[in-house]
Amino acid sequence: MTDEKKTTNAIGLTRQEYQGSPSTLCKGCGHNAIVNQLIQACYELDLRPEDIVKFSGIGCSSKAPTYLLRNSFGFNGLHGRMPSLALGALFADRTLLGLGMSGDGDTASIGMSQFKHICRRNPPMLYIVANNGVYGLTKGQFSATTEPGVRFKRQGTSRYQPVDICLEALASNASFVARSFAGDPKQMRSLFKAAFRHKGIAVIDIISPCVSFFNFAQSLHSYEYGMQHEIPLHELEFVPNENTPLVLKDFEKGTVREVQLHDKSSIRLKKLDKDYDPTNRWEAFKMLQEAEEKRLMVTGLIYLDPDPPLIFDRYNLVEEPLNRLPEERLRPSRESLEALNRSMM
Amino acid sequence: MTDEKKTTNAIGLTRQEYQGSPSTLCKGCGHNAIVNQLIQACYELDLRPEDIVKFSGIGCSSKAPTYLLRNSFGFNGLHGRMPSLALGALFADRTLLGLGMSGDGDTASIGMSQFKHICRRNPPMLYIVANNGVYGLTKGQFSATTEPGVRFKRQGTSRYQPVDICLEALASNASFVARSFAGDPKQMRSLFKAAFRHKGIAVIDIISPCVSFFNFAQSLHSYEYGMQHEIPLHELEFVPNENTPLVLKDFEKGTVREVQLHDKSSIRLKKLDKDYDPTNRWEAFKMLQEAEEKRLMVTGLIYLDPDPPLIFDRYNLVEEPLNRLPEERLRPSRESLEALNRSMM
Amino acid sequence: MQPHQPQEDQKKINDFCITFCNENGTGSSTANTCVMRAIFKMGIPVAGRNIFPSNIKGLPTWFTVRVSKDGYLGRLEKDDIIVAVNPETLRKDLDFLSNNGIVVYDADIAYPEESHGHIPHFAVPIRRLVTELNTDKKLINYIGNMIYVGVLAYLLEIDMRAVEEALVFHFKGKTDAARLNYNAVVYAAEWAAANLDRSRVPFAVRPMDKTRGCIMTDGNHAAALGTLYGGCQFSAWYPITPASSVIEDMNEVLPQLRSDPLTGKMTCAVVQAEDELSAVGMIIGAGWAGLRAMTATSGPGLSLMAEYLGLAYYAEVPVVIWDVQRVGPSTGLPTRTAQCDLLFAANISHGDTQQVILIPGSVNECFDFGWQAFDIAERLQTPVLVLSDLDLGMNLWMAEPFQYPESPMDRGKVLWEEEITRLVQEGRQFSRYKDVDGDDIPYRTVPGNRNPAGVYFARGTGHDENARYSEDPDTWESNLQRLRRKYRHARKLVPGPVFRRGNHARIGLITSGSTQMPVLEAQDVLAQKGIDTDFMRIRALPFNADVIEFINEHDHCYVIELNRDGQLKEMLTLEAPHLAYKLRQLSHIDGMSLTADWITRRIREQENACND
Amino acid sequence: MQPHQPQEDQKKINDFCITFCNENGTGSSTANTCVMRAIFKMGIPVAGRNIFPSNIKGLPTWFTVRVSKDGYLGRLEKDDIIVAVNPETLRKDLDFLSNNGIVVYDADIAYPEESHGHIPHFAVPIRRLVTELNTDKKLINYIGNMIYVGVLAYLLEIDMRAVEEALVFHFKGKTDAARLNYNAVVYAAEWAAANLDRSRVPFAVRPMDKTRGCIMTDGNHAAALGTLYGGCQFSAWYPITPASSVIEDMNEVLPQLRSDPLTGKMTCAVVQAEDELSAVGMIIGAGWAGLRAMTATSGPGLSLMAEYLGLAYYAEVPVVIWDVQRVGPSTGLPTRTAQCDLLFAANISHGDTQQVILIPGSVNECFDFGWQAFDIAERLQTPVLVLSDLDLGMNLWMAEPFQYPESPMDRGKVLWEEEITRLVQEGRQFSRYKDVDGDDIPYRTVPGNRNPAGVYFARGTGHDENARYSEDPDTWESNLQRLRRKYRHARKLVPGPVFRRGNHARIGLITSGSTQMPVLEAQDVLAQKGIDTDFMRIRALPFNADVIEFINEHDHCYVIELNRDGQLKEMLTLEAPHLAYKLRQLSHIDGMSLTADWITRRIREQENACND
Ligand SMILES: Cc1ncc(C[n+]2csc(CCOP(=O)(O)OP(=O)(O)O)c2C)c(N)n1
Ligand SMILES: Cc1ncc(C[n+]2csc(CCOP(=O)(O)OP(=O)(O)O)c2C)c(N)n1
Ligand code: SF4
Ligand code: SF4
Ligand SMILES: [Mg+2]
Ligand SMILES: [Mg+2]
Repeated sequence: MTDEKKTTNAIGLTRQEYQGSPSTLCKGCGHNAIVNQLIQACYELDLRPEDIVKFSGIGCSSKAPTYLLRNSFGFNGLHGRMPSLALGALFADRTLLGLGMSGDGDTASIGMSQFKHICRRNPPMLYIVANNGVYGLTKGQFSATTEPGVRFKRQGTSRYQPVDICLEALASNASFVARSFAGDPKQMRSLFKAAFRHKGIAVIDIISPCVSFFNFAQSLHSYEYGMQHEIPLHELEFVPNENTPLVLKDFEKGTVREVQLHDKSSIRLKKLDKDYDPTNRWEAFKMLQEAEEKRLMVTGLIYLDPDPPLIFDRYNLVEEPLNRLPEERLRPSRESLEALNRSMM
Repeated sequence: MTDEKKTTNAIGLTRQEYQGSPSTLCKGCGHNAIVNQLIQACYELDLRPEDIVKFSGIGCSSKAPTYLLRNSFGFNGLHGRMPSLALGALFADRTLLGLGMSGDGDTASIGMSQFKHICRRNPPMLYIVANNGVYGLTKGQFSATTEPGVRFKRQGTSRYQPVDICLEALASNASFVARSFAGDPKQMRSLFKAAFRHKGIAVIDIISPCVSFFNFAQSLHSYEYGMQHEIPLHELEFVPNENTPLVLKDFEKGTVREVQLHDKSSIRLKKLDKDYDPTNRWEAFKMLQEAEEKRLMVTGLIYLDPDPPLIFDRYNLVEEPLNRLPEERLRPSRESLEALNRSMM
Repeated sequence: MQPHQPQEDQKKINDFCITFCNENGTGSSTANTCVMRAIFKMGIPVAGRNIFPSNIKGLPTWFTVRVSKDGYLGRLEKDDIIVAVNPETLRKDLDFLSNNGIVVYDADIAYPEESHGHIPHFAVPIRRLVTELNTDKKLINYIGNMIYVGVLAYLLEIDMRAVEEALVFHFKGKTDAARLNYNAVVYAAEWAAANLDRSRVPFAVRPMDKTRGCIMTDGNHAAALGTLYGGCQFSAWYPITPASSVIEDMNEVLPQLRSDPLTGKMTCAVVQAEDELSAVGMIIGAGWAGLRAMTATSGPGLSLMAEYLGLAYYAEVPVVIWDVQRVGPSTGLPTRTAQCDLLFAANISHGDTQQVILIPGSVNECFDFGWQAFDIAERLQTPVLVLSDLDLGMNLWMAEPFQYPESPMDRGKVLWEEEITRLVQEGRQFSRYKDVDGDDIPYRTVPGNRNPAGVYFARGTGHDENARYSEDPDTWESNLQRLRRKYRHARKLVPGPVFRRGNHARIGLITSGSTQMPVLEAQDVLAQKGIDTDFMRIRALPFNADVIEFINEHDHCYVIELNRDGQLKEMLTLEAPHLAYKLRQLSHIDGMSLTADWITRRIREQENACND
Repeated sequence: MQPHQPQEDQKKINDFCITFCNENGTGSSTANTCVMRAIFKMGIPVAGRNIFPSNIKGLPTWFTVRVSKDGYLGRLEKDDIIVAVNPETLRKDLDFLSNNGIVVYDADIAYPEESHGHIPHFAVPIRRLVTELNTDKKLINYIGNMIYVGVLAYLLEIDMRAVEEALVFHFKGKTDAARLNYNAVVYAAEWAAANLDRSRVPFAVRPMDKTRGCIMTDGNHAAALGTLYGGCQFSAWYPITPASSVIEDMNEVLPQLRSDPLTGKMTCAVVQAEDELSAVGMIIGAGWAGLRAMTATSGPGLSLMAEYLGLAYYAEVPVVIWDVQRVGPSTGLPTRTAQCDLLFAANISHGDTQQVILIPGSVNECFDFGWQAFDIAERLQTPVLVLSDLDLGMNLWMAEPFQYPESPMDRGKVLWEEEITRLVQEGRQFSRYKDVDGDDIPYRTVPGNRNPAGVYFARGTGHDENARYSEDPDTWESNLQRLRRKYRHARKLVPGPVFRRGNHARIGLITSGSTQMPVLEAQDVLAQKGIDTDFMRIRALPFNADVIEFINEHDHCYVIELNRDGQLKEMLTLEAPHLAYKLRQLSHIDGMSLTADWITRRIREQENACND
């Protein structure tokens, strides 16, 4: 750590320069682990903090954006309504990259609609759901990802099948869908890096234990359960573009599979148990369905469409940042109004 | 038709007694066809209108409930928020059956969240989406089920992958999921009957052409497209319980498959092209994924969980209608308050 | 001679009302608008109003054209000429006929001779004439409508060249279509000349010179143009009557007006959101990030925006919301007009909020407020809600040509990289919520600004001057009080009231928005009846000093508005409770637009009562 | 003798304020409440307030216990005794110490001797004492807190039996836990007796008889119980601070209170919805279908309910909404108290709406309004919004025991099968929205009623007396006017104001809700300073005649409230603009609960200024 202080990345920034204000989350909260790996990923990817804009809703998870990237703009919006805020803001400057941080309540309960619809739109944005299966900030109610049968004294028993964030993202045609575990820093980091380089929305559902209200060994969202039941689909490695030969979806090379991202960087997947092809949406559905039935915490890159149309491509907009256009380019000419007037006479 | 007037069903009602006020929808609107088959299904099932409560949101489709079952209570609520209204009302009297009528805009755009969450809850309710791929009542805007590439002069070009209502219902663990086509009255009727007998929510996505704004031959929601591209998964027949041997999920009997409903009535599926097992959620996902890729209008019973827990089962409520409980059973005793007071001293 | 037969020289010229009684979905609006436009082209002031059901096809709909040599644009309560093509409603329609009104009707409708035989009524064999014209089956409805246009043209002496011009206007490039329709009009007019007795018609038009240089358009179209001339860069919306056409019109003219002169690509994006919660969230994101962002909605949509508008107020994000009002509460009467969202809009969202509100009273103001709203929002860093209404927004109005914005855009206090660098060099720092200039408006930066010293984190939770999270009581209070002061500054930025003085009047007429048209007419009528009044139209909240001064100057004022609870009167009461005793509520709430008659009746009743 | 050393007989008895400075998530509330309850058990009035951050663990939190022989329950601005266990805040905490205050602190914290050496300060070696007790590692925090309880007990002479009772109370059945904690308290008290000089403490408690028969509870708990005793049958909610515990407490007591005497099954369902849009939709569905239905939320949730509450108003559906207010606008200060939603709630939703509002001022009223709200809602067939606040809802209050509802449930005008049959037999028909009784309240039926003649179709669109869809202007207007009249009838149904008269006072103090506590205290203080006042606490909207009469009777009135814009004053102004000149706004908006000192200062300033 003390070493790091002096080390800088390719753009001359120290790891510290990617940090934010000190966390006010509980010690041991999974969300802190996510923040740490986000910091690390940005640092290692040589991202400029000024190129990132942070967004969140409301919840412990949604506080997290203040704990990293103090030199990035950010907006901590309303509960469940972060996606719309992010979408509007990202239109202002297409060179910016969105970093959205949400919770399971924020995304799968109150935020279901905006979450689903932003997946369909594909803005350039990493959308993290810090999923602890519970409402942390309001002190321990069930969320839409709580598994059935859990009993809390002041809530009774949870009653419904949980929402599977990855399945929902898939159903809504998100172009990058992954799951990870706050207890698996290496995998999180690799996924974050790939996600930052992805062209479009990257939804990452991270099982992120709430140590204050729901870290029971038997709960599907606890450290203990994750440590014992996490099944990675593959070993993940993000390979920055400069070092990579251009192997487009070069599938069956021994035990290594490579999926190329639109900017020619790639994700290297090392085969583990059985082979899994993350570009096959259908296989993704199947895997999720099985995982749910067997209560497995399957992690890794679940689905990737490496080159989907970005939302801006659909609106034929000028290339430069909209928010820097001068008046001359925004206000139509006097003559045009005269012509319009004539046409209404 | 004039004959029918005199005929009555087993409970002594004529078909006319299942009707509502005259439709104010456009002539030829698919929604009218849905209404007709609903009337027919209720009539043939000998349902008591007083046992049904109708609900809807806002839209042409949501007006439909007034055109049938004039002797049923109903509530035409808010745009996109019918599910919550229905859910609350159904708690009042567990012997009632909900009939929800919605549109693609009402359900998949503004209503996404409530739609998804009511699927998870499994109230006793038939939830029909009259899906025309467009906003009818507001005169022809894109809905979330419009396919990409459609051009409307005042809207530009539709841009996103459509929401697949059945896929969404499946993902949210709806216990009965079907698709039909307003041009296929027989199939609609069979599905409605089965749905009314289903224990829980039955989501039926019905492609229901809007003749005023979106009935173009090439559009996925037109009569012409449906007539030419509908692919039924099976031939469907609803078999009321009194006539049926108790064959639970008796799958491979030659070309006929029977799926039993909780009340021992059943749905008989006649195998068509290839065999399809509607009790396999995973197969349902696969079929929908394929149908989407190939732009097929696959109709029929897509998924059925014949005996899921009903929402009321989860709340341990008294059996009789809650809204008929007298004061003595609602207001705790004077002694109980004294005890409580003592406990706070 | 029959009692109703007018002498030619007794005809009422350029001063009557035609009502077309149609069924919706039958394409009648082309014909109706064509009649209106033809009269307009003859230089005669006209105002058209569409009264339609919340439904797509098959229900009754009415289109009323008021022809007024005096330029009055309000609705009339009685129809002088009824064009009846809808058999369903004829009997009821006849109830609204004025004393010497006439009826032109489709010969296929059974006319109630017994009861209404004395009224001059002209049967037109529409079906036959259409057949004689060998009309293409698909066009039967449309051409049928042209038949009554031709008949009316003859009966009222509408200049056929004006009709032709109106059709050419309507069909834009498509000369074939215009020709086809025009032929039908001519054919019908000739038939009428041969078969109908025009001398029984007590109304006629004569060319005037009162519409020269004028345009004809609707308020939503004006709002769309004003928005685009205001440099709008981002719009997100969700369809709702009667607001949809604001955005749909933007969609239509965007390619023409807003392709970048340099690259040909768009400089404005219009996104259809999944609902209003999302639409308002998107524009708040965009407004925060430095775009001129707007949405258009109506009551139900506005209700859904409550939570986010509280955030925008508190986080100080400029956005523009057009609320084209319809009749509430709830879904109410979606196709009828009202001014019933004022109170809700003024304090929308929980907690202490005060919103800036603009109320356009004409299509010209819809255009002007279209661009001005952005200037105000960005200057003040706060939402601006523009409250239009269905009557203004969806009906065609004659108007002055739109004026090109007279001032450059005011983008407000936005700092970019260099300004931040300069600040830092001067040893100062950027503080997002600090009142630097003593006007309670802080400076802001927007994402994309690459100067790390200009970065901040926005939120709807308590924050200090540097936008840092804070629960400190004093910090909260001082920030909230600054917002209150900032709102007061808005008085100087928003458009003041418009006056029309009477003759040393001691009575005031106060109104806002589209109701000005009947109120101005009523002012004239009242004056004729010996009741002199001064007129004030309020155009914005917060009120400026002139508003209160006006009340002060008068013995009493009628506050005329389209809502039940006297919402404008309530806002005025809160502003100047000591003058409240002078305010009298005149609420018209049945969904129909207001008439001068209604106002005159009410005021005369009250004034006479007082004089007794 | 040091300057601060009090004589034993100079001690201030039963009249001081202890503030515990903790870190949240350390389990301190058990200890703090135990001190409070022990004093309460000694018969001395107490009021406790928790000041906590919007965060779960690790940030500063304060718990203040006011001990008041006079029974004043408002907050005090200065602390007499600081119990400092949070090193982060000690310096700042010391700023709030009263003139002869003292400090008890954890010996591990470095005490600022240089600056505050003159203040009596007592170091307690918490860690050491805990170790000596051989405390289980998991319990270290909890037992550590008991140490300062013991020390305080010694210093303030708190009866050890009372402490024991408080612990037994807290641990309910768990005698082991109570014993363990009590041992720690005793051990610490003994250590204190041996090591600390109590004579330096200028405060002490002595038994009294002022809490006998009283209970101690919080407003949300009272609301939960009142709701259940009101026969609530359905609740849907979405968690939000500070409203969650209303429902969570219902969840806890449901099995005990609402298992059906006949079947043992539940007679009330509590559904956690996916958000507030859904929660309110569910209760409106349930209310429509004849269930007593309620939700509890706070500002942001209320904003999300706007659209649906407009529907409920217009379709006349009885529901009860508890809004436990926190500081807005927007997310604001979620853990601080305010009364800032009044204006928004009163007219929530677009269009003309008027909502019935109840404002409880004590835990007893939270209970009473809990059941009364249903009676009013069902009688009037309209939503009833109950505006509580964080201070009342989440803090512990001493109170009278809850009174069993004195009247049977009023289920309003609901017709079942037989009544419909009778109607039909009498040749009449059921008309959902018809004013049959001349009180503007129609009859209703509910789904499940199997009499087809009683069926109707509800909607938020225009409807006639028979609930049929209607766009008819007159129908719309007359229905909407009926709703306005119906609202006026509510005056007679809602609880009127509560008065406390002074001595022929010419000044009025007007407030509502929990602020009554400091206001009542201020009334006494002002009286002592020669300023006589009359007190009126408003408990509902619409206001009844007494409210206006009170204003009328006084020269001027201070309207004291926790919001920036004087929202209650604004509502009063609208009600009686002619009296508005008498109203003076006193707004306290920093999120802290109000103090008598603050009020007294403001009023004395103004009154003295006037006297100059
Ligand atoms: C409209 C609205 N409703 C309710 C709340 C209260 N609230 C704050 S955070 C939260 C839940 C957070 O849960 P989750 O998103 O899972 O985040 P976590 O705290 O578990 O990380 C709720 C209900 C709110 N802020 N706004
Ligand atoms: C909150 C709100 N926003 C918008 C509207 C306007 N609106 C009425 S119906 C409708 C769309 C209906 O589309 P769909 O559900 O597909 O029904 P359809 O008319 O096509 O059958 C909209 C946007 C509304 N009533 N309420
Ligand atoms: S309460 Fe749970 S989610 Fe919130 S900070 Fe603590 S551990 Fe994390
Ligand atoms: S507009 Fe379309 S959806 Fe509406 S009634 Fe007509 S055909 Fe049906
Ligand atoms: Mg969570
Ligand atoms: Mg539709």
